[in-house]
Amino acid sequence: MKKNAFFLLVLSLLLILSACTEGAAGTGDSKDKGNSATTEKDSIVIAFEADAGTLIANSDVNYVTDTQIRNIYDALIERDGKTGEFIPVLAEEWENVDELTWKLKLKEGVKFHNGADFDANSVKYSIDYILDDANQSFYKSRWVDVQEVTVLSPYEVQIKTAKPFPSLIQRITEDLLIMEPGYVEEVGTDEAAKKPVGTGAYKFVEWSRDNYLKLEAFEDYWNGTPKIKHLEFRYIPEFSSRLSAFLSGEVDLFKNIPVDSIGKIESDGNSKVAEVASARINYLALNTFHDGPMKDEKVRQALNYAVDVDELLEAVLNGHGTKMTGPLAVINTAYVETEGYDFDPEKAKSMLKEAGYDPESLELTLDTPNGRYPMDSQVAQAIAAQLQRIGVKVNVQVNEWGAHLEKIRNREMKDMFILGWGPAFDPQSTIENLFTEVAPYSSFYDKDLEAKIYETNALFNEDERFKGYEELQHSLVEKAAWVPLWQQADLYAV
Amino acid sequence: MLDYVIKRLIQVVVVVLLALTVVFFLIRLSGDPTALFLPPDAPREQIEEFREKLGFNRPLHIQYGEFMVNAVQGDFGQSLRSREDALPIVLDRLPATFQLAISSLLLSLLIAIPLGVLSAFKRNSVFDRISVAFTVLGQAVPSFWLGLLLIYFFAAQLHILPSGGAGSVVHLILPMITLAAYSVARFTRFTRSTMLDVLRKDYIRTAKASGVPTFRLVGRYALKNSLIPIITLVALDLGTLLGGAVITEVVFAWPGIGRLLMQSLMNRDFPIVLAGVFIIALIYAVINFVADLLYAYVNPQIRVK
Amino acid sequence: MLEKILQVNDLRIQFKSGKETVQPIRGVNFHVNRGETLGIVGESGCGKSVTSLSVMGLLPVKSSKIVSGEILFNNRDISRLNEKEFRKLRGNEISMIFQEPMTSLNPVFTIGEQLSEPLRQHKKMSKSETRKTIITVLKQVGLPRAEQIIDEYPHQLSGGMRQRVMISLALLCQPKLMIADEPTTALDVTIQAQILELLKDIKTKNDMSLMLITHDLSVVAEMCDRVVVMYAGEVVEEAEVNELFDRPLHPYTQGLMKSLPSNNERKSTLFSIQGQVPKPSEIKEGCVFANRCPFAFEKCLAETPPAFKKGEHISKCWLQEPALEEVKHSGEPSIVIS
Amino acid sequence: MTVNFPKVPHAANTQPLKSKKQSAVAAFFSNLMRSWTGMLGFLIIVLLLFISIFGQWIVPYDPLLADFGKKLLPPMTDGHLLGTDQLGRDIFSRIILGARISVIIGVTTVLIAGTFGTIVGIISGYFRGWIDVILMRIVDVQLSFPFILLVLVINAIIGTGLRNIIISLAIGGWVIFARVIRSEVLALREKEFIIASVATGVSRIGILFKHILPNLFTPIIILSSLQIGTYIIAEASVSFLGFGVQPPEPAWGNMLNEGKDYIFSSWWLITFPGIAIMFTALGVNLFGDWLRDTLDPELKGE
Amino acid sequence: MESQVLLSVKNLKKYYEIPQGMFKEKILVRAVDDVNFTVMKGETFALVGESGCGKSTTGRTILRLVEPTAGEVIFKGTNLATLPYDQMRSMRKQMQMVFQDPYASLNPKKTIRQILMEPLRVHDKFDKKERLQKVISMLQIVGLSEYHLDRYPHEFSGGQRQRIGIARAVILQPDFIIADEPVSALDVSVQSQVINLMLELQKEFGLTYLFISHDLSVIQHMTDRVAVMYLGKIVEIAETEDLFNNPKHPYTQALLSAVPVKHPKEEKSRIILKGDVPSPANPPSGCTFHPRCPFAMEICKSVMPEPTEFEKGHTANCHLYIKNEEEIKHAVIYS
Repeated sequence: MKKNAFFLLVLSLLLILSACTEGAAGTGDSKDKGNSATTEKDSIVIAFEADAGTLIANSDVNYVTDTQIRNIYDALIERDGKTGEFIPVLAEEWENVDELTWKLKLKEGVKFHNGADFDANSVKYSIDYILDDANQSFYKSRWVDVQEVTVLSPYEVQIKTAKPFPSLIQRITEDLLIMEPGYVEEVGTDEAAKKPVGTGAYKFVEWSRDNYLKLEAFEDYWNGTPKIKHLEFRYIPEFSSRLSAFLSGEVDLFKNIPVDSIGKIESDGNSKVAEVASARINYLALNTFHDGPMKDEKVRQALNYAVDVDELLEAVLNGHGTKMTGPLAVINTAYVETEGYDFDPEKAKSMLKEAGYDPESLELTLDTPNGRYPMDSQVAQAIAAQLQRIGVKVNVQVNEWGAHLEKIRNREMKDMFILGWGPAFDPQSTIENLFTEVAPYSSFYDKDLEAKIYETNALFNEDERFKGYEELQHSLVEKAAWVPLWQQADLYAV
Repeated sequence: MLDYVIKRLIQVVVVVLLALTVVFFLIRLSGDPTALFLPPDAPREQIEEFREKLGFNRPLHIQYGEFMVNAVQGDFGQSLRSREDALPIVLDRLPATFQLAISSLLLSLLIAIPLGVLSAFKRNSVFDRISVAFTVLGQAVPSFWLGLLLIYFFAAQLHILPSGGAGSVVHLILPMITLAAYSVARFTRFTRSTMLDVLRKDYIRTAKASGVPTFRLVGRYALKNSLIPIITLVALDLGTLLGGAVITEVVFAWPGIGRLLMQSLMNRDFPIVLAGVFIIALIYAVINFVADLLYAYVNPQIRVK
Repeated sequence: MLEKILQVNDLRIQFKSGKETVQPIRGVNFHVNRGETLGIVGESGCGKSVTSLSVMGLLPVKSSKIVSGEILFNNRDISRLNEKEFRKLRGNEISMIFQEPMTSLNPVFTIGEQLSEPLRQHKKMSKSETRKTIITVLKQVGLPRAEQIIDEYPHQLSGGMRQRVMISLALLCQPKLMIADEPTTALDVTIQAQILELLKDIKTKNDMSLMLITHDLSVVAEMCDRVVVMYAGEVVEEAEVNELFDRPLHPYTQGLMKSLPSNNERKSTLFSIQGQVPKPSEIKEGCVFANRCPFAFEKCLAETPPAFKKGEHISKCWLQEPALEEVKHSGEPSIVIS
Repeated sequence: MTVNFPKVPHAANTQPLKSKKQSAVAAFFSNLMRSWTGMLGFLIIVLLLFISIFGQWIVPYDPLLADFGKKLLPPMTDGHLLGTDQLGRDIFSRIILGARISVIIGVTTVLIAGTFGTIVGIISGYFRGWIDVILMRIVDVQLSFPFILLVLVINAIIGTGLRNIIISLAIGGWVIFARVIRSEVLALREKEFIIASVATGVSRIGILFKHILPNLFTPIIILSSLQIGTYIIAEASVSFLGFGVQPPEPAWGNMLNEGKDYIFSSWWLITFPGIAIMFTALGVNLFGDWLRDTLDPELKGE
Repeated sequence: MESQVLLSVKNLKKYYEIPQGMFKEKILVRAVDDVNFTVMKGETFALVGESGCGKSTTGRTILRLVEPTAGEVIFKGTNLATLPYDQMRSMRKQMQMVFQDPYASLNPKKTIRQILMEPLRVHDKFDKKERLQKVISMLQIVGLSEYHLDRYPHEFSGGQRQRIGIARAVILQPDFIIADEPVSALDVSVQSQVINLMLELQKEFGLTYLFISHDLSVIQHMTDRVAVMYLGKIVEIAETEDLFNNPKHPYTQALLSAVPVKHPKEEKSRIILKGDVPSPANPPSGCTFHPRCPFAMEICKSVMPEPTEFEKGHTANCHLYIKNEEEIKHAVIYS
């Protein structure tokens, strides 16, 4: 899930873009509309596969919504896309007063689009908005431990939690966007959901459902008026239509390009593909909830030996992705290097035999969504082909995304399934949500490990925590909790 | 006539209510959508709370009763995703869908009726054979494939038309053609066969025997007789065009009701699906009703009674 | 000598269905005199309707063809006119009424709209004049409420009334010749009597010739001046009506008359012609009636008989060959109608 | 018997009677020969059936075998007649095996929808009364949803896959059979030969099975053949939207779904399955039209 | 010959309801309205009238092919109108029907063998071999041969099909056959063959016919007694010769006078009726014939006439013959 600094990304990508158009100027090709080739581009159209669910902040957890409205609203804190470090945005400083109390100091002189001032009230209002049942925020569950938000001074906020909440900053970074209390109160949430007001770089202009969202540069933006004056999101569900819109110059930028189309885009002359590491990881879950061979650690290890991640990355993803060896990605703050399983089909075979399974007669089911992650169903089919090499027959079951998720939630999955998880910056949310009994997303559960996870999560001491996560990572690899695949790469066409 | 209208109206209401009932139960059977809406780390309590709010925890018949009571008042609940009232969201897409459906309907009629009439009149000529081949082919081409091909040629290769989206008339062209392709084929065939049928009728022979020239015979006499069955077919197809343009709307990113429903299905956003189904069933029933009236208007045998 | 308004000479018509061709009309000769009613009588499939359609130029263009012969209307050959030339005749100089009054009127146009069509095509008339003419004609055919009927639709009228409308349609331009193809077959006896009465009446009033096509000998007896009997695509006998009923010459005509119940004693076994009409594809050399004829002899099977003329009485039967006449006179068979 | 009746001589009496079956087959072909469109349709269907029965023995490659080294090869390279797809699978082989899925879907759906729809149509048309009213209301309700949308909704609910797509197509498709068959039955009921059988004393069940059913055979055959094309295209559409037959199954619709992302780089991925669908639908429709024209002159659509 | 009643129809009614929308009353079509007659064993009883007069519906109602609305149909002492369906079914072997349209009344999908076997099979007559023998001999009786057994109806001509239709009706050796316009779809030359066949069969098997027709010359030729129907009611019943020589009801008189002449020289004085037959959905009050009757009186508009009996079972429903006025009016008609 790519949440951070989309705006920054856009800017950096545009540098590439303007270089391109300048290069193309000589050819007299001016199909790029709304852009005279010689001056720097001041408007940009970004194609998205789907509409934002709503334009009000702090409601919809969907990344599509989030990415778009982050241009309108600002967060208090953001995270560096590469290092994973926290960067102050509307909050200048934050500190942990005690286990249950946090204090944030806010930036002064920031204005909302409607001219109102940003202050501590806005922060309180925004957090209270999440907590208020009436607003039915999907974020609420993550914030239930927050007990009270107090305005200390116009630019100081104190947050009290009911129990120790070490990942609060994480929550603030990932979830919280600042709304204008006066405006929302005045027009009501329904209206605010259609015509949003924030402190972000872009002001809302027009939203045509399932068609486009038009934004324009906010003159009084605290970080300086954006160079690009007009920003438009256009919603094109079909990739091929998206691509053709891009190639015909209707769209300047879009995300999630299938790896095999890169060549085509690059050969277009005016375009480039930019790769940005995503905070989402992809993995092959080995379902221990299901009564079957996956309950056996040896089988899980054998599968780790049998799947050649390098080949998958190279052949299916054309190298677009970063291989993972353990439960956490490199970007994760608690990442440590773990001893992985090398590709060794012979060893896999013998381990299966050890576990009492004849590879030739073993038949497994592999569920995959289709089109949710880059090349997901193809990856599944390739994994099936790899396992076939050691004699294991794999039936690939491709699910429509909703059905896939429901199957996982309802614990109806069979042996294996493919899923992605993000953002994978924070060890707590990642490990807790993946490897405990209540969370079905890796469908791996080990009683001892679970106890260890809860124990580590509750630690407040940074070093102890880190150590705890380090141990966990090693044990998870040892127990072959899953087959880690890779950290996704986001591909942008510009 | 009036009680015929009343009777048909009652029928419309019954059909729409039944349609809602069926979809309600189908959707309730399909399980609950919590997985797609709540964040993956949502705890049990929140899931329960969410289900509670959606009413999934109550007995089915009570859910149904409440749903129907609200539905007839136009209240289908809020979209699970955007938390807005479902019905306005659906109604919002209606103009785009109408625009596409009606323009492609007009386009197909504009092509199909003259083509069908001419084909029937010049039966077995080269022209007729070509037009028949064209129509058979037209019915065999899957619309999504045609859409992709059109995008490939006109948008990606020639850059003369936008590949998708809505806004100007230019945006309308490709989806309109895609959607019209099948109807053109269907209407042409139908017009041709109806015309052939009518041209065999005794009264055409009568008109011929009183010296009516061929052009007038076909253009005025036979066409008016053919209109009755054609109207029925067109009405049926308009309904299909309105709701069945799902594929075209998705391929061309057309912000209409079909695409909305498709997405809502994927998202399990059931209030929207229900509201959409309600609107489509209603439109379909109303169109049929209007077609019946039109039919009665064109056909004096019904009108006078 | 009577003026012949219509002469059909050696007409041969071919039909094509798929790859096969059949020739349902094989050398038909007859004529209609000015002012007379000519009856064309025969059983289904004998070609009487095809003949009448050919006179109107209404044969299907693609699947039929006039192979030879001529149709002289007012001494002008109309058999090879093109569509446009034919149109000037149809409804104007020659008009036609059909068997099915229920289906012969267009259900979606009012009576007035349909009746204005021939006037529009053949006469220059203003709207009000057209309307007046139509009302006059409707009254002439005995329709009550002509002023209202003109604005009504066919389905609002009964069968008898519709046939009256059909007749008025045929009358509008005061044609020289009216062809009535089984005009009363679909009607009840009491209505038939009305319509026949009407036809007689308008024929004299309008100084027309009438070509009446029917299968019903009593309609012929009632209406016609002269009769043509057709069998399997040929004219087998032609005579003045009294002559024909008194002295039918052709065995087919004789058989037809004898098999009418009214010409037989109550409850007695009716005379009947054996066998069936040959299909057009089965017709070979020889007399077409030979396979059913009680008097057939070898020559009948071998050679097609020519039309033997005895005054105005024509019969296409070897029995009428003058040489044979001698023999026959002495003995049998002779047919007497009770 | 003392009764003497006129003998009825006619030519046909003396001809020897050909074996009934033989002449029926001969009539079928001589009829077919006369219409080039019917013949074309027939040949396409024969080809399709041949491929779907013997496909697994004539494919040059395993259609499920991924070979990443050979992915996205254009047609006519490396022995791949129609090229390879994004996983390096042979497109020609996949299309050949896809034929079987299309045939299975088309035929099974018609069988299920046809059987069910026919039964409903018969019940409705023959027994009339309240059951007819209820059944026809249901038909009306279903007709108020566009077919494709209904299939999508059902698929979203019951899930995807070959079996489920057949189920949803059948649920979406039976109404048309019910409607047509009902009106046929209604018309048949009033036919004089049915009344004549009642008059001879045939029971109601006898009338239904011995007289009405055999006369429904023709409309059922015609409708079925025309519906198969509709179902094949509908399956492709639904698969295209991701709700139908799921990969790796080589169904044409989902080949198109998978291939559509490559429309700009590898045209052959969407071209050939599209042509296959079109060709199949064309064949089935042509044959269906011909059947209708020959078997049922009253329905004649030409 | 001693006459014995085979069938008597009493107060038979068949009304159809045509719904006219929710708020209007249904239209009641009185297709058969209070019809009474008896058919003697061995005779041919005719129902004659113009299209829509209810003669066919009467025939079908007797056989319960159409359910009667009211009335009794007593056949050999059993009231068919109230008979349970299954018993009615077995009664059918004693009463059969011949239809008007020989094209429509034979199942196009069945061979002649199947068509003729069916009645035997349904009523379980004979064993299988005997059945075939019976079918073949029946075919010969109607002038066809064993050779035709495996042909389909469309391979026959109209006359041959009607023979098959008759064979099907006669094969069970019923006592009673209703023939509904059996010859009106046929050409004259074929018509006579079929009439002959029916007459011969009647002699051969001692059949009783209810002969429904609009063709007066056929009726005159082959029937013993005639009932004339007009708008669902019988207006006159008489022995055939009596009726043709001495028609009483003005409608019968008009009907007979409307028959075209047999010979061009024949002079006929016609009673040309005004207008058309009114719709049975909206029949005129009183005597339903009064709007077209040349002799209509005041009473005719309001009072429905009862049958008046003349000699030898000749009855007519007409006010002209009632009470004292009878002789006066009688004189008027024949002046």
